[in-house]
Amino acid sequence: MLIYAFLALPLAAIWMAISNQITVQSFTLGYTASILTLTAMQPRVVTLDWRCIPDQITALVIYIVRLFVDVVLSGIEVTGRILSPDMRLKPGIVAIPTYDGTANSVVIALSANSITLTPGELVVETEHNNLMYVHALDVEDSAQNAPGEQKARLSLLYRIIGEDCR
Amino acid sequence: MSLQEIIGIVFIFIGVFFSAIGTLGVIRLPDVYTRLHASGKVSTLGLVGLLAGTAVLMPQTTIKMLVLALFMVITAPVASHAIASAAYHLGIKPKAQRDDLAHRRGTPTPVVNGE
Amino acid sequence: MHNPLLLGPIFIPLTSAALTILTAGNRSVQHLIALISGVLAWLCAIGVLLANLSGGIQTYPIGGWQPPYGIVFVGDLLSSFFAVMATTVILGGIIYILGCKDKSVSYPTFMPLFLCMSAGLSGALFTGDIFTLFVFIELMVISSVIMVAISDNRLGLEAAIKYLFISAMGTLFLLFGIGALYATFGTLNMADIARLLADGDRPLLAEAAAVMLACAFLLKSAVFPFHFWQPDFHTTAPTPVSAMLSSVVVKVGVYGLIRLVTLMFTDEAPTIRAILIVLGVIGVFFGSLAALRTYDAKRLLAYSTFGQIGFILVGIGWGTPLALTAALVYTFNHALIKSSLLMLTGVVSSHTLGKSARISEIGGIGNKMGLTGGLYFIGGLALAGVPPLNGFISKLALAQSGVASQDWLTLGLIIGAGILTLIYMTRTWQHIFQRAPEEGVKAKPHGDSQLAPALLIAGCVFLGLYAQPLLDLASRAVVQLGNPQVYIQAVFGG
Amino acid sequence: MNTFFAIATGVMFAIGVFQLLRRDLIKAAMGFNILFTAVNLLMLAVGAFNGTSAAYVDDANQVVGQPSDPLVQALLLTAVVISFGSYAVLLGFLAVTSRRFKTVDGDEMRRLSG
Amino acid sequence: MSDAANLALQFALYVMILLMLPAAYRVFRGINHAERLQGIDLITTLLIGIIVLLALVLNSSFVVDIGIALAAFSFVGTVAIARYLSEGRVF
Amino acid sequence: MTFALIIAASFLSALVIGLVGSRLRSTLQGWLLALVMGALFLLALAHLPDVSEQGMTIFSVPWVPALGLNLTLYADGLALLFVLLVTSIGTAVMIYAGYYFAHDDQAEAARFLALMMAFSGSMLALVLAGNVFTLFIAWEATSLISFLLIGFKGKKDESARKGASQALVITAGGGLALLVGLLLISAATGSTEFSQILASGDLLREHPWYTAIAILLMLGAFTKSAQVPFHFWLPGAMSAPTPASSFLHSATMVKAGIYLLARFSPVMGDTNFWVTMLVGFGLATMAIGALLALFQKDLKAALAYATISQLGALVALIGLPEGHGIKAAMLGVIAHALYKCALFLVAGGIDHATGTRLMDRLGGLWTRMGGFATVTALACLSMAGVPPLLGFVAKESLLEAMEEQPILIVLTVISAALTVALALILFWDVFMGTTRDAHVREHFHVNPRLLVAGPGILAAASLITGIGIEPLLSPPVSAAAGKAVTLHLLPTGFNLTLLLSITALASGAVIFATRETWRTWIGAPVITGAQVYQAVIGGIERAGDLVLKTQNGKIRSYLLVILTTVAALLLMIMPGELSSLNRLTFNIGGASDVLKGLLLVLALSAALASVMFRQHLLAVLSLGVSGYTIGGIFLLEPAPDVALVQFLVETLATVLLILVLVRTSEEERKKAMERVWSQSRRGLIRDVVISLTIGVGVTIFALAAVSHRPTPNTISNWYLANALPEVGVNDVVGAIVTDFRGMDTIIEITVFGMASLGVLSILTRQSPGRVVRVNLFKRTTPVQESAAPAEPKEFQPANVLNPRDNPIMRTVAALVPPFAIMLALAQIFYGGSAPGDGFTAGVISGLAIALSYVVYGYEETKRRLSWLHPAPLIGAGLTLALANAIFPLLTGGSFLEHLSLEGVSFAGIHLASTTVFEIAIWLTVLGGVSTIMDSLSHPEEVETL
Ligand code: NA
Ligand code: NA
Repeated sequence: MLIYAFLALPLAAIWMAISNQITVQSFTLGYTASILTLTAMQPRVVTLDWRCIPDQITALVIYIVRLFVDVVLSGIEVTGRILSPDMRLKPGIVAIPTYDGTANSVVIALSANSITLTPGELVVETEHNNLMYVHALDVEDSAQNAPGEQKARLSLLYRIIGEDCR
Repeated sequence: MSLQEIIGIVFIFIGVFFSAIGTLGVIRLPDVYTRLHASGKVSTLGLVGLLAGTAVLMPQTTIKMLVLALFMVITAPVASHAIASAAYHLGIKPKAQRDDLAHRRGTPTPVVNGE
Repeated sequence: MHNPLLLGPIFIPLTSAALTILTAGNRSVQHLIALISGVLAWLCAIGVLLANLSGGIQTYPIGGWQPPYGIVFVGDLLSSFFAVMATTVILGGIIYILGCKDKSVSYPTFMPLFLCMSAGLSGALFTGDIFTLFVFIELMVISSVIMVAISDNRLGLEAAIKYLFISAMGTLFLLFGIGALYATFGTLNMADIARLLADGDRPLLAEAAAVMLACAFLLKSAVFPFHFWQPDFHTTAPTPVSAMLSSVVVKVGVYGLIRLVTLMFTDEAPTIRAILIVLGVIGVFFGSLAALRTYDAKRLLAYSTFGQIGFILVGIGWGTPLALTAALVYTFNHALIKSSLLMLTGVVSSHTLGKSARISEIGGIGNKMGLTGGLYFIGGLALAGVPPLNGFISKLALAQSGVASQDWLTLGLIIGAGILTLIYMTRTWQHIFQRAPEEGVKAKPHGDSQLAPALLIAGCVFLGLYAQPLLDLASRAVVQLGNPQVYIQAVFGG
Repeated sequence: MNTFFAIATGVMFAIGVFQLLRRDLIKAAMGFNILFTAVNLLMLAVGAFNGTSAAYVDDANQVVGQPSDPLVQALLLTAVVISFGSYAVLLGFLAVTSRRFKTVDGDEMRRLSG
Repeated sequence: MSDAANLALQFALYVMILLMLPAAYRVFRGINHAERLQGIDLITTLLIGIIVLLALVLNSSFVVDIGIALAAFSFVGTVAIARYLSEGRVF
Repeated sequence: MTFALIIAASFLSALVIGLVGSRLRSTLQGWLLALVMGALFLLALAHLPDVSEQGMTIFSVPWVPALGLNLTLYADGLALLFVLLVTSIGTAVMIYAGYYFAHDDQAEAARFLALMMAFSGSMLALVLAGNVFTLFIAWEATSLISFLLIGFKGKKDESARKGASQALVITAGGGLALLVGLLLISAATGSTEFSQILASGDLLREHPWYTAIAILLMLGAFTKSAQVPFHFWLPGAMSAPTPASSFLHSATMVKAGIYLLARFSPVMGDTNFWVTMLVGFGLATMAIGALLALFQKDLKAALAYATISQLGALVALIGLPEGHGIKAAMLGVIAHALYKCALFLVAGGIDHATGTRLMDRLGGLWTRMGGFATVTALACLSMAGVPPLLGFVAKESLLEAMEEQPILIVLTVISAALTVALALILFWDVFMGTTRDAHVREHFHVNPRLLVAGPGILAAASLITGIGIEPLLSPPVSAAAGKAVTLHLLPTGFNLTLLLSITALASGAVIFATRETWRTWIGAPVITGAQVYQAVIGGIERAGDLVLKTQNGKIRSYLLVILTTVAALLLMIMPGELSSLNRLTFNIGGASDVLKGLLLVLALSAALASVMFRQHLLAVLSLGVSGYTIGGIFLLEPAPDVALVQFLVETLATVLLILVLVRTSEEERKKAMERVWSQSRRGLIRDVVISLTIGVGVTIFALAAVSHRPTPNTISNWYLANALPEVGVNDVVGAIVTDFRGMDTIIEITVFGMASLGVLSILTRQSPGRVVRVNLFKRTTPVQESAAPAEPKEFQPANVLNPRDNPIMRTVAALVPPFAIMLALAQIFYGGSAPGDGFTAGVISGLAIALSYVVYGYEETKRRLSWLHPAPLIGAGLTLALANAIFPLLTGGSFLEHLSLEGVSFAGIHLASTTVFEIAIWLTVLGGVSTIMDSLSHPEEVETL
């Protein structure tokens, strides 16, 4: 599977990191090991389109950066609530449409991931790939904003998986 | 103390601070769903802080720290999701002003009860 | 002398175990491998013994790392004596397995487990390192416990669970002892410990270690009050396993005790020995009385082992060269006798419909089985110490050493208990082989092969008629044991 | 600190023994686990105590500080794995007791007696 | 590393270990299984932090490897227990 | 040498007849053996002149010289007498036996006759033995063969089995006493050979062990020769076929005790103790036996009691001081053998013919069994001591020997009178009058004509020897007595002895005549030895039952006993340790200690919590927390390698424990847990006390260990110094694990592999027939399509509950496992300089695969990971590990030697045997972990070996 040749690259990088050997030899070994591992474990992730790779990588980097930013922001947000005397809670579970019933599972996973890292929100369940039930600390706020945020998130995610190639 | 050490220590204290807040949240917040926000996000943030500080203080571990941080950022929400989902399945009702999930399941909405 | 033959009885079965896992699909191949390994291991053990007789204590430092830093295998006369006994009986067990109709024995994991048990056994005998001893004992325990759990006897599982718990206590004692020894002396090599014990002062902690190790070994050989697991465990085991457990595996504890009192804790030996005599006598009576009244022919033999180990302990307890010689000979002879008796019981119960050895079900089943009955009779007599069989030689040697020790009470007690052995063996023989079966009870025409027990019984007769060499061997071993310095020098100088 | 450590070992042992003596076999199995933890602590107490650094040498074969006793650690590794093996077997057994004996109560599992 | 930095690190380590107490409290005195699982999750996260700090205190970078491994397999544990809670079986 | 040949010939003919006898008619077998016996008799007779008064060793073969165990033969007059006795009686019995079995299966006859011949051999060996152990062996052999012969009909006859067992227990038990006695003798005299022992009379009589030896010898003799109170086995032995009863239980074997006493009497006798004991027991036996005989209805039983009586008389005779009784004893032996054996054989003939041996059913057989009647008449006359039969001579000498002691003489006369009465009863009630039982009358079988030949010879011998073969009898008796003996065969004048004889005859006649009267006056004695024996055996059995009660099946009580013992031991030793604890310090040395303390507190409370929780899951979780905390302590130690393993093992243990919870019925678990909590207060206190005691003991132990720690001297320093130069790794712990003590690791992974195979075996054993054989590289799927009921549910949320449809889970499950496996591979290749090794790699990989199971489900994962055959992986790993260990041997190195390619390294990896080893460990552990998880979760589908 060609995709593994591609996926093996980050794994080889991780290999070099955890083995503390940043050399060509180490990369070779790590890459080989990664290919073998992937072949053995058979993960099914994303499709591959050569033309889209640069865009995919860009989107992925943006996504990861956003992920970290979200961690920081939501951490601070929740901290604020915890430290305030009444914790300003209006908790509840809201359903957020994922817009597209046929969405790729990776998209859902990543969007669920980032929803959960979004300030005050946490995915409880998903339904038929088109609906997510999100626990929110401020249910009104989330009900209002979440669909819009989800739309923006999705466009990024479709870029990552190469379905929305620019 | 060198500048590097100061930056590192600062990061570490930020990390410890958020870890502490996360733990505090787990004690203070009213139900398991709300607490998951604290344990899943705040303490992850705390960990990221600690990792950043370590990367500064011990530069040879930077890549490892990055890998670890990325791993945590990807898996921590999933763990939270798994716990939340399990909790809901166990029949633990959230203290909620609105519960679309209960509604969808045909049970009348909010029962404010975490126990 | 560095002698790679020492590796044989351990690593030939171990390698075969690995290979039999890979060839699990083909039972014949599994059997072939096991048989070859059994023979080779046996030959190696004999080779070590012979080398020992001609060239003194044999050692082998693993990986070339010199003791006390690396693990060293030591084959002195004591351990090679035990190893020859173990490998002989194990070979018998393998031959029995070839003709055994048990379901559990045909299980693909059975052979690897059996071979691992035998490897663990030999390893425990040959290792010169106290921690490695622990590791080998655990290998033995785990393999045997599993074989018992998968036994055709549905209660094997219950026995296995109980044993696992109790054996864990033994493991704890062993680790306690090892820890205390390491804390005191900073080394794990038995010869090294012996050297340091002989040279320096003997802190109380070392004595605590002696007690803990003794407890562990007593538990392994199922001595009162650590015996509770044994009747259950030995009874429910698949026949070939039960034959090994009751004959050679329990002897690891005996071996350990002898090592303990002769090599390492020579100063504390009198106290330990006094305890051994008391426990031995209790065991003799406990085991024999229970054997008289229990409900299962295999269980009877298990209780009998409990009693027979008592005799051996008394021998170790008397501690004179003659008594130790007697204990060694007793150990060897009991191994042959008990394994063959258990196999014969297995042969008979394989002819019952439920593969049961229950007294209520087995009565008269052997009535038509002349050869089996004859073999069982001889075995039973050997166990009871009737001349001219090997059991007589051991009892005679033991009794002579008792007279020499002038410990009249103990001697009287164990001789008196000897009659109990005769009672339960002849009763059982009559019940299985002499009486007619109950109305309507039919024996199955095909059962396990009796080649192995026949060979072992032949061994019993042979060792009765031609007993001198074994006695000589044992007494040479005892002479060697009397001088721990030889052992220490062999480990460090060889 | 050594003293406290030793006491803690004893306490852990007592807890393990108590747990081991419960008639619920699953609890007893946990006691099995605790006992081995306790003995591991003891082994640690025996050897590795005065270390200030891990038993690693640098590429110049130098040790920084006072290393903890590597031999005891190696023994512990073996002991941990072996006791885990026994534990796994025990758990495997317990997994079928329910079906075979219709109980997980040790006191009820006594068809083998006498 | 300077003494002051070391002191600070040790302080941080203290705090992190102390934080495990309330987290453990969640496990022991939790109201339901989900909360206890949450407590365990939190403990693991804290433990990873502690390991990283320890790597600094001991000045041994290889200790962080343990943290990475712990992160990987504790996640498996959390997910497995969560599944057991909701479905009564693991796989 | 001749005597050795005689013994050998007996055994040889036993063997031959046992092998080929079943093809010959039983009468022929009998005649052949009689021929052999007769020949042996003549051979022995021919040697009569050679045997001097002074005995001598005639044959000796060392057997186990170290124990003084030799096969030695020793011949003197005494021995020869018995040899003649055995062979002569044997001749008659063999002839008889052939006819006795004429109507039975030839094979059975052959078996019987072989046993009889083997018995002859043993008995001959017994009397010819010249070494204490030779004697003992022969002694036990006779007991054993007697056991087989008594139980010969045991297939259907339970009383035969019981009687056999009883006889064996008594005689072989006595044999054990004899053994000890013989051991003491040989220890006292320093020899096991008779030639020396018999020359050490003074030494023995003076020896402090004298009494003990005497008692032990007597125990042996009394049991064998059926002396009160051991006499009861003999009547019980009457289930034996008659030829055996007559041969063993009247003529020969029961005389072994007599022989033994006679043999040792020159060196042991003539002391107060000896005389008192033998005469006391002998006379008591004589009287009791004679009395009891009169009450028997069974012909054989009556004969047995008469035998007992006679044996008693013989014992008393041997006991008499200064060898006064020896002559009489020897005569008695012969006389008794001849007439009693004949009577037994007659009894067998009657039994054969009438189908019963009960005298009150017989009578009037004179007409039908004339030959037998004649024989009986002769034998009874001899028994009654009527001249000129040998019995008369014997009784005369008996009375003569006793005549100095009035009490003895009274007892003897009474017994003699009783014997006379018995003789009369035997003859009269069987042959005279009319047959009392109609059935017997009608169902009379005619015996084979020559059946009477055997008893006839014996009865004739009684007559002949009585009348005139004094010259033949004189030498052996003299030899046995140790001095020249004159035999006066017929009354030499009217003396006291004759008077007593006549008195006995007369009173016997009176007793016979009045038998109906006194039988109604006195009932048969109630308490017999047999009842005592039953009581003793019953007592032993009750003791056995008590012992068995301790095996109560409760694992908890077993553990309690063990732990209490250890607690007691610890408390016995450890307080001594307290004195050495002054070295202990209670200081807290720095931050690390405080942290450790905190973690310890946490670990302990978590462990305690696992005790306190009433729900299993909670207990499991707190146990997990405790384990993780312990890992933290290891980390602080600092022992990073151990910490990593601890974390991993604890995770795995928790997962496994949960899998177990899944597989056990919740109901049963709850029930068990409720019982735990409803434990009685007493039980609780007991458990707490035991736990605390052990805790205290372990604490002191640990304190002692801590205070003893040998900081400067451990061998660890060597490892620290040599890990890098010798093995090329930085991780010293790793170096020890893989190289310095690599053997431990091989065994350790074998243990782990076997443990996982064990879990596999025990769980798949539940579904037999599911053994699936796989090729390592090709999968034959055992997975059955589970016919899942496709019930449409109204709402199926995709969540953890059903992770297969949960995209979040699926994606993470795709990402994490490859990452984890890379981590594992790194530990394998770089474990030498970092925590982690093959083991941790294996567990991590296993857990990664577990994640796939959790998320994708079992079946889908199995489809994806088609290469994963867990159980064979274990085999592959172990094979690789062993191959790696063995490989250096092929190149002349050591087993498990560290091999490395010097200077060659790739990506920082030194290519060495260690890496191969780590891979092997990894394979094994990965296989093991997967096997365990597979079998625990899906035992029905798991792929076995
Ligand atoms: Na390692
Ligand atoms: Na390592």
